[in-house]
Amino acid sequence: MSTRPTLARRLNEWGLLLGLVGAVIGFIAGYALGSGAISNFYGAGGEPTSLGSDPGIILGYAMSAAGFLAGMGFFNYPIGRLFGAKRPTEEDNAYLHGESGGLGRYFRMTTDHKVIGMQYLVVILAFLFIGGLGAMFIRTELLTPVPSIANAQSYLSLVGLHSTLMIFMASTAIIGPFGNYFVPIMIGARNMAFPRLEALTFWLLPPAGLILLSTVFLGGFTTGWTGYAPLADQNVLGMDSYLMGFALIGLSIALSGLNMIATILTKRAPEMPLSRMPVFVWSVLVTSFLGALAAPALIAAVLMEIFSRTYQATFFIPAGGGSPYLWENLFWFFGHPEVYIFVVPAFGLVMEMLPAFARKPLWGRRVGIGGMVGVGVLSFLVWQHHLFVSGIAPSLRPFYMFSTEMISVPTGIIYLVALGTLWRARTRFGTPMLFIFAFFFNFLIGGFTGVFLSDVPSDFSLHASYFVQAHFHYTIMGGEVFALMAGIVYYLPKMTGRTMDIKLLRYQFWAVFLTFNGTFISLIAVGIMGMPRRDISYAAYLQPLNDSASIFALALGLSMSLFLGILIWEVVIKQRVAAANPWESLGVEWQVPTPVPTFNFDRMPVSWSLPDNYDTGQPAADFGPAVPALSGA
Amino acid sequence: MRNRATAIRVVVIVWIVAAVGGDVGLALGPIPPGQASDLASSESLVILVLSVIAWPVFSGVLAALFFTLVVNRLAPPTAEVSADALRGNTRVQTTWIATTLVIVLSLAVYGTVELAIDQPGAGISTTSASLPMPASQDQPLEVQVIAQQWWFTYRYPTYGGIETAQLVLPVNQKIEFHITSLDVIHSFWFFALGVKADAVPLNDNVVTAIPTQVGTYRVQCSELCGLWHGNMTDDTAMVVSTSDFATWIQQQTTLDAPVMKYLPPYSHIYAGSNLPQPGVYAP
Amino acid sequence: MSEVSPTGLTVIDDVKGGGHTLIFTSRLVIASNTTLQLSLLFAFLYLRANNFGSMWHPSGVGTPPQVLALIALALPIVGVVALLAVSNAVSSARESSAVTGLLWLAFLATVLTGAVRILLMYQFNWTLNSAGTYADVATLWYAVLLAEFIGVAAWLLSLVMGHVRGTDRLGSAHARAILEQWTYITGVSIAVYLLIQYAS
Amino acid sequence: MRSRIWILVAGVVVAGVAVGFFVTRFMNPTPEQITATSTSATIQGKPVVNFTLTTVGTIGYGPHPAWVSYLPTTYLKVPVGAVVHITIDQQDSPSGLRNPYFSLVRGTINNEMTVNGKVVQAIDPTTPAHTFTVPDLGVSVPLEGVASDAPANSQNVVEFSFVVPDQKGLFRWQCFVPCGAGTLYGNGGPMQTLGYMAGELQVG
Repeated sequence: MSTRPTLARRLNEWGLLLGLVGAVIGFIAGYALGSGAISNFYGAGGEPTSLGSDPGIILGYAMSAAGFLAGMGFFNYPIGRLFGAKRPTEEDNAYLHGESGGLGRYFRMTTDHKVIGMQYLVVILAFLFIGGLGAMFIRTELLTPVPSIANAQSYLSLVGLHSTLMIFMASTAIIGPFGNYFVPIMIGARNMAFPRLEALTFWLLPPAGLILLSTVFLGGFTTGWTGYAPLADQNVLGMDSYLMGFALIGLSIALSGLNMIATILTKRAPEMPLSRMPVFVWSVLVTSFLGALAAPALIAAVLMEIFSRTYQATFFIPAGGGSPYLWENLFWFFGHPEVYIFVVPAFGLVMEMLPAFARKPLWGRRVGIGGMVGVGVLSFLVWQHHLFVSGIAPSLRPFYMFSTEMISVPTGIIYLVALGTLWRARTRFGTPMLFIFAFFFNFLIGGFTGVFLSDVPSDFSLHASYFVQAHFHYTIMGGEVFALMAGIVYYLPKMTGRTMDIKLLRYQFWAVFLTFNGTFISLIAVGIMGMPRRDISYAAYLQPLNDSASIFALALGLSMSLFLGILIWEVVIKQRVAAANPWESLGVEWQVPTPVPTFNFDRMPVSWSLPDNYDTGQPAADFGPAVPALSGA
Repeated sequence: MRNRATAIRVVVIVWIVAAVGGDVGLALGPIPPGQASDLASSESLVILVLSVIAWPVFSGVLAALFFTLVVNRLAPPTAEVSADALRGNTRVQTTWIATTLVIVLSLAVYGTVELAIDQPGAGISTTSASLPMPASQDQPLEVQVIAQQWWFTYRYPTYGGIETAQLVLPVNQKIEFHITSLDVIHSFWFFALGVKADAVPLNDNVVTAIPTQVGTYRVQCSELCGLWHGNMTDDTAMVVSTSDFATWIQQQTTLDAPVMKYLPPYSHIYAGSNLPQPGVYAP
Repeated sequence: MSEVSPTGLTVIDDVKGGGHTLIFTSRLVIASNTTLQLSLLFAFLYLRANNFGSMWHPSGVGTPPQVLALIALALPIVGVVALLAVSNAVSSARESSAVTGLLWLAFLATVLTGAVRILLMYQFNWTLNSAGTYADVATLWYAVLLAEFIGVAAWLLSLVMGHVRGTDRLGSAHARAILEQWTYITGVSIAVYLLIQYAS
Repeated sequence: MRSRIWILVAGVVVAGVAVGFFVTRFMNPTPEQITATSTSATIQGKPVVNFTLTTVGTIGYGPHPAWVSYLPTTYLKVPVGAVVHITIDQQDSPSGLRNPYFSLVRGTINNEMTVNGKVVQAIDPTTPAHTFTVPDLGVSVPLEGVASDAPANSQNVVEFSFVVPDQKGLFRWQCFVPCGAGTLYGNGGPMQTLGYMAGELQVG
């Protein structure tokens, strides 16, 4: 019980190991329970035993996730509270917070938002590169119009794995590392509102990713990341990994959303009104609302699908009274806000970094924030533009076409802000600036291809073709991932005190930028010429374009792994020391020392101003005259 | 500073050239899906119009980005802060928002009008009542597309409800596709005709199109439907002259003769014979 | 500073700002939960309105037993009243013996609610694979509500124990937050009951 | 030091290739392929090659012995331009067709098959246990199931021939009877797993 610090600590030190043990035990117990007693509940037995038991797999995954968290020590506190145990002492809290320092705290449950940010960064990069592998194999397979290295089954497994894993990780690719690390610092808080919850949202991520990857041992799933029923009801056990993974991710998105909103709106330094909040924090706030309000729809849909696969409920089966449209509606009601969960933090991050390189205040800050809020609000009104050809509600198409095209107004504002900021600026072309420029370039293409998809008649020709695929890769990879790379280069000196080889990175940037555009411009052409997504075989006349896309894609993979190589070599192995404030930024995150004190501030700032006063050169936080440090910090 | 003025001129001229040239190129070049049917032509027209509107804006934003990034920046030595360091400019902002709003609204209105003119995928009717078959050729020719894992088959109610595995259509005849599925969601994509509509079980998704060019085309499934989704294609779909169509129908009728007595009566929702009822999992 | 605890880990009411955070977040949870309930409501209405394959509510599939369902509604209302009294007592800082009794009463109500609801779900006279989508939605919705009742019961138990063992005195913010949660879930369960019983 | 980076990159790439190869090859293995036995006979000057397949109900092979499957495999190889003469010992019980159209024999020579010696062009859509269908060649043959009242170990011997193209090609073939018992619409499980009710016909 958490009230006995010594025991709790000794266990906590081995959190990760105990977690894995707990996961294994949980899976075995869950599978036994699920395939035994529960599977005959309501008299329905799942699929024949030759396929294994769906209830068993589902319950096994659920209990293994629970066991993992239990081993990590997440339940000590709540269970202790159930029995009215004393609250942890400040000493316990400080320990749990990782005050002792050391590398160990990165491998156990810690409540320090900075540690959690680093954990997010590492885990997300790892999974993103695993997902990228899937893309490499898909493109290699598509070098030829007929199956070559993979058969139809393996190809669909790869497509499902790549897409779903990427969606999982992209959901928190920027909020996770940079949101968790910098939001509390930027708002002058010592910690998140609910630090244990924050740790939970992170530690839900590895189980989700591993559960999804484990699908290869269960035969994979053939539905891609959209998991359309009734095909999902028909799939082998691999589908259950998709469902449980998405359930955990949905939970993680919702919880981190709640936590972020609470932190930003109730834990801000009293001297910081919303009007002076950094723009990145604004983007996190908008995103968190999207996550907290949209993810439950996904959870509802996943619950229905789990009921369908275990107890053979007929939510999505017309002959049984259900409808495939039900899944499509619920899924996309989550799915469309989800894509802005990817992109809005990228907007914020880019607008946060831009002034440091333009050496100018952010131009049109208010409209920029308004743009992000507008995107957030509109994103709840557009989901049926994914269903223009599905035959659902034709009379509503004009509305969804209108609302979808409206989104280009708030996104256009972001470009206005960027132009205004760079206008007659003393721009410095630091390496992050290159990635920022690429972000705007790629996202511009992504936005303009979106116009063709939002317009119903043209969508009838382009829907579900490679045009769509190229479109969302331009927004998610070209937008979010490029912003992520910019953020890594920009913030690593603060997060790790180390830096990368900026010169080498410039070559790496041009390699990534050119190969990325080469790949997806080819795929735009392929799509316009009528190649459907997710096909292993395609018409022979499309081979040249597909080959160019594949070759560019393989080069892209190489240049991405170059990024990883530089990162590992310079930061982990060579440990090149970084300047204290290499970009001469005025943000408060650069005013606190590196490494950041355990509770962020040895002294609390007495007054705050905007973090981009590059005209006056006044930094964001004014720590006032020297005062004695706060106790406990 | 005159060199800045000239730079502005250069960029603007380059942009105008690129925009006009690009639009002209778009207008000249063939725009998929082409002109093989009225529906396809309208879709290529919409794509053309959108591109012609989008390209100048796109290149304009790029030009502005390039201009502000590369040309229109102050040399680092300039210590003093220029007047442009203001935090905003209401007039510019309103102009920008108004412009994008106008463009977007015009696009939306245009799309809606196009949608109203030719109702692509006029939507679904879940009625299971089988309609009387069209009597004469001047009515639209009804063709039912039956998607099943993993092949499309077609029924021609006008011709005794024969079922075929190959899609053959008469040219210059209004075709009314009734797309349905026997199992999971498929999507019937006749690229050249600009026809794409999901096939949903117990649903009737209707698309009308008038093929205008004789030829052999490809139809394929464009919604992931399981193992053989990538192979659920057919390169032998044909649009033929009316006389050839009549002969083809004759051949198919004789070919289908042995099976006709087994085919169910024509219905807009082709549930299939042993579609599992309540206990849907066990056939 | 928004909270006194330097580690920020003791986010507790009675701490300036902490109570605010608690109430605020509890209301956020309600908002988030509402999306979940609305999704289920959408499923219910959509499937009911379309009645695909006339398998929405085939004959022979009944509705949940009336009596148990009503009991499952009455108990949470008792809990609401008790928690209301608790909240008032705490905010007016009255002596805590009454509070303790009321807390136990509320907790008893939650436990009984959970038990009755489990019993209720055993009484469903259908098997999901052939009873149409009415049965599916009803089962899923009752399962979700059961889970939420259990969650709130756990929270309530931690408050009761903390209060009884004196390890943690119940603050006004906590009392108000759990009252709101409890009232919300009770309200939802009443709405669900009406739908399931009378909009079948 | 640059070289070290490239070593790291190479390591990443190699590891990736290994993982992906594992996934593509071993998680969903491609079944063994059998080649048609050639004969001296010719039809219309085209060489005739023979296959003998068996369709079984619950004595399938591999990881799913309870699945219906074609034996010995579903990966067939024939020479270009040949007449493929296939004999199927049909030992499974009827499941019935979803789409009765597939009870028609089509794409074979004379659009007919012989069942236990007598020529048939179509059968009752409730009787097929499986079909042998190569969509891209237009070949589809329904395989009548063994009646429930038939004596034990009885089977229907179905024979048919069809012509394959004169150029190399890879043609998938499958069964159109929803025979994946226990899966939705009977189209899951064996119907979507290579080697059971799904296969490929390699020409040349």
